[in-house]
Amino acid sequence: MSAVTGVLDVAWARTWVQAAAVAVADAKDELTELDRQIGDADHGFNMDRGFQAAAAKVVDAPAETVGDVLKLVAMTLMSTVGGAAGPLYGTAFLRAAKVTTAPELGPDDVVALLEAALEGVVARGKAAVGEKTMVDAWTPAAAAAASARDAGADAVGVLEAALRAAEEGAASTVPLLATKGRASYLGERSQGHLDPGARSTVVLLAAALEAARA
Amino acid sequence: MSAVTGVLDVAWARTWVQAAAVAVADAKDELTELDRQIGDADHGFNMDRGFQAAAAKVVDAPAETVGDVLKLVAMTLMSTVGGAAGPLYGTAFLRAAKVTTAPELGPDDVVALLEAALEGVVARGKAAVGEKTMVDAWTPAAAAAASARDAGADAVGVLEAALRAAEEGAASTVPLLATKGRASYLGERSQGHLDPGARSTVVLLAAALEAARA
Amino acid sequence: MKKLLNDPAQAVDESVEGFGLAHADLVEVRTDPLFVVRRQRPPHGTVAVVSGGGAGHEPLHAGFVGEGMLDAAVPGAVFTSPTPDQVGAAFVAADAGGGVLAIVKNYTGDVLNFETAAELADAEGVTVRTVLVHDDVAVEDSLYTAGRRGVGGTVMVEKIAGAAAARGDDLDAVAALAERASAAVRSMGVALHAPTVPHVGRPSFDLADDEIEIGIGIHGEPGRHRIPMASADEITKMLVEPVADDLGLANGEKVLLFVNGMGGTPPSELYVVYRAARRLLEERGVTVERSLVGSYVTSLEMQGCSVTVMRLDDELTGLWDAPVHTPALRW
Amino acid sequence: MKKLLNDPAQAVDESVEGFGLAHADLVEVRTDPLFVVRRQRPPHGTVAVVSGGGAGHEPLHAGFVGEGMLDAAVPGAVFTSPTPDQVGAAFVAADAGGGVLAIVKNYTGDVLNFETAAELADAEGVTVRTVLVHDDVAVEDSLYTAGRRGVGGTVMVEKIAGAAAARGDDLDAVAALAERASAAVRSMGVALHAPTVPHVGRPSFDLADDEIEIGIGIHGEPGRHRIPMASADEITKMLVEPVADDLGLANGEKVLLFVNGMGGTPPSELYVVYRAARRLLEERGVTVERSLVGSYVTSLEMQGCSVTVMRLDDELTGLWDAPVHTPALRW
Ligand SMILES: Nc1ncnc2c1ncn2[C@@H]1O[C@H](COP(=O)(O)OP(=O)(O)O)[C@@H](O)[C@H]1O
Ligand SMILES: Nc1ncnc2c1ncn2[C@@H]1O[C@H](COP(=O)(O)OP(=O)(O)O)[C@@H](O)[C@H]1O
Ligand SMILES: [Mg+2]
Ligand SMILES: [Mg+2]
Ligand SMILES: [Mg+2]
Ligand SMILES: [Mg+2]
Repeated sequence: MSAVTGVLDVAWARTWVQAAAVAVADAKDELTELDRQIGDADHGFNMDRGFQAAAAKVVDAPAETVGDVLKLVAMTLMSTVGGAAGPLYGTAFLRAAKVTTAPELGPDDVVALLEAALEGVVARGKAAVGEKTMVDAWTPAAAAAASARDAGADAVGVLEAALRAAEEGAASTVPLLATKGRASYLGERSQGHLDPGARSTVVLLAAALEAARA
Repeated sequence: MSAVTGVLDVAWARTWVQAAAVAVADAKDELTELDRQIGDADHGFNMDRGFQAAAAKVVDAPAETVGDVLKLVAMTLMSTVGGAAGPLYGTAFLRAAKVTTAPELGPDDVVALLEAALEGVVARGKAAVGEKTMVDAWTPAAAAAASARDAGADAVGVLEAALRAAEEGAASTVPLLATKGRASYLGERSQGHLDPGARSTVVLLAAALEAARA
Repeated sequence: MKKLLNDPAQAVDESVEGFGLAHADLVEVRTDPLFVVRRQRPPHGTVAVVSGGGAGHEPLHAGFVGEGMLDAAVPGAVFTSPTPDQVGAAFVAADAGGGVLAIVKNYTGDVLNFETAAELADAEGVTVRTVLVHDDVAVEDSLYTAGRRGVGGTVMVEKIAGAAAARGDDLDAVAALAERASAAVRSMGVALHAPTVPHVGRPSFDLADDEIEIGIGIHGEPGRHRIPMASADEITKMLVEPVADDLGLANGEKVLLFVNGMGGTPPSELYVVYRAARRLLEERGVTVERSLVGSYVTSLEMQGCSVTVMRLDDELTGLWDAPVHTPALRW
Repeated sequence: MKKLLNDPAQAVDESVEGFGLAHADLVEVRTDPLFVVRRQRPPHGTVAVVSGGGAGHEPLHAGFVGEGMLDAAVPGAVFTSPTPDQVGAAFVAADAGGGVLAIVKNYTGDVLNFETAAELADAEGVTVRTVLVHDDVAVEDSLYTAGRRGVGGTVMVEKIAGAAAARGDDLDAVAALAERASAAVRSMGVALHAPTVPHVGRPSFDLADDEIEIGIGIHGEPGRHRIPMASADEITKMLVEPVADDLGLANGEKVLLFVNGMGGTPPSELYVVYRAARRLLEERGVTVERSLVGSYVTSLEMQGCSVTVMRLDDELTGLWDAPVHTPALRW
């Protein structure tokens, strides 16, 4: 069962996870270096550990819907990532899984997926926009997705809009002063650096789009 | 009471100790560096601690003879130097003190001083010539002193001969493989380095000669 | 990077395995998921005290598993909070029917993972109460941060809670005492040289040969500011003053003074700092009633130290003095 | 050089002063000359066990002063044997009428200074017997050296002697047991990074980023050979094999395994080495009956470790297990 271009079904979800595992492995050093500057130099390792495990699980686990795949990812991240990112991404994928039970995701479903993920991150981490966390990537991504849907984009178009907004959102964290997470200990010295979790959010969304186009 | 040139009396002995303190301070880094290469990088500090203390003691302690001064030095080295050098030099000065009770040392007395010092080092340390220790400086020094005396040199001439021989003896330690003291742990890696204790022996004898010429 | 390890990815597992072998009389190491639990189970109904966090701080936490302190400890990857399944399994394994007190160092990761783990344990009928340790005064303003970090004071909170549990206090009482200990303890640290996380391979931050980092945490995160190298007395003052000020220590008060090594600093230097810290406290009219000097909350091989002060009252002193028998702390 | 100290020339005095303040319940620090003596004097007629040596190896020796181990310890300057007047004063102060057993690490300086000190004490009517520790198998051929160095095994010899003295053995018996312990113990060490002596200010030897030094001592003296960095398992093998071979350990024998940190190596790494060492011994059919893991015989902040193995018999095991209450070792 391989993914059909432009169709966001369970095959796409599986491909997404594999693509995410490859992309996170490629970004491992970059993420770790970002975290070395304002955190504790483990974000790349945490994410890589989690997504390699998720990719291995997803390969032959039974899954009927996108939601089934995302739930498996959620549970795997929860039990392998640790750190702040583990429960945050774990909850994001768990919430996203709940709203992606359709056989194939349409524009509305993609928006729902992103909004649920964002809600999950906020529910766990209690961060608002501007605190220099992954929320600064997820929030504009979900908003841009909704706008694109309203403007008539298809599911892939919605994803594309989300990715672009996430990229801008991640970039916007550079000048911010962190007030949540480990980077907040640095006070003003946290300014001038890209937030690692915002960057990994971009990597994951890029993998989702790549999988849709594969 | 200041030293009279060429007269090896108690004033000379006092001047010797002061000159030795200055010379050891000057050689402190050199001795430590030699000991860093084949030992534990403390010989310069050990000697400096000892001779600063000895110089301070000798300044106003009552002393009738050269032997009185050397005994004070011996006791001070014993209680301040530590390490291998402390008991070795301490015993050397103690033995030398016993044979230097004349009001003024003649050529015979200088030979006796050096021979007694050598015996003291050997009695404590049980090293023979060729084991890459201070014995390799003291042994030729005592022998050359005796030859110079036999050849009719005066006290200062005897000291001069001893110093030259000590210098050669110290230099002869460079290719040797250490079989006594800390350097022996290095096995063949001890070769190619000057023995720190042999070098400090030269520094002390040079100060004795300098004091005699002052 | 030179470290005594094999595959960095296996370092925690291998280290904990070695720890379990060396201290088999006191602890048992469980794998899949990984945690350390006391070998001698306490009497039924006793409150279990459980802690955990990223590896790299040894002997914290596993070194404190045993009689009179922790019932279980959960190591994560290096400097990375353990996962909820690990922590949840430790909660369930340690519970002796009296419920579990979880002692959590206040880091977003630890808080989130322990929170999720408590939900898991609750689903299995195990009651979990949580007490946060947030003693690091280097994190100055908690309104604009994730709150103060938990550092050296964790040892005190774990010891007090463990002693309360061992004497039979119920979960509410143990939690209340742990909170009191947590409220009474403050710390501040300095780094002379950054640690190197094994899988990263280079120092977590860069310090010049004549620079030190004041207000350092224990995860290789940089501190609050960088200053030129100074004497032990001067550095100690920069640690003790903010701690004593924040505690509001007054003339006549009694404290426990803990000088903690960060992993790469030998005891001789810690005692020089202890001497200076003690003088500074005594100058304030404060009496040092209890002391602890050693490397108990480390940051891999980081060079540096932290100073922890806990305000003592008779009950806290008694609980501190109560017998403890663990691999790393024993009396 | 970055260290937590003030004037390097005062470092030992200040450190010992801090040590005395932190452990005033157990020890008393005497100055002029400097030594550390047990606060609780043993019953009259008990053998006093005294040791000492250069500073920089803390907690050795002062950390072992207390009940069941040392009665006094004498610190010299860093890496420099103490002087005879110091050692002699400690002998006299520690003597409880049963004579003194001096435990001396086999270095020319220590041997000579303790020898002289014994003469001084003898003049005051105090009988001193000396036992040498020379456990370092890195010094391969004792005919061409000052003899094997005393390193990690010193902890075992001091503990055994202290336990024998505490149970009331006379001087001959305590000395005989210390000799037996000394004969039964062997060690070998590795350095990943050299220590820096405070007054020298630069590392005692230079190691490249990918080199380690095998057969290292504890005074910053270089080791026997330099090899490329290797895994913990490989390094441990290079330490355990010569130790086990030299002891001639046979199938079925029982040992104590001591993995010692050199000062700058954190516990997590020591446990990885312990795990490897234990496997190697078990492969030989040797049973590890007792274990010690920690930084007990350090070389300032040197990074590295040593492995010590002591062949056990029932009496040595019993003496090792006997109660001990000192700042650094307690059970
Ligand atoms: N309270 C929070 N809400 C949302 N995201 C957060 C929060 N705290 C931290 N993060 C995100 O987590 C990232 C760090 O993850 P990671 O390095 O894996 O965990 P840790 O900080 O425990 O080492 C940060 O870059 C940030 O994006
Ligand atoms: N057995 C010995 N006999 C004579 N000299 C010795 C002996 N052992 C060591 N030495 C001398 O002592 C010197 C080292 O002194 P020092 O560094 O002060 O002591 P330590 O070796 O204890 O650090 C050596 O260079 C050597 O000349
Ligand atoms: Mg991180
Ligand atoms: Mg030396
Ligand atoms: Mg982390
Ligand atoms: Mg020395």
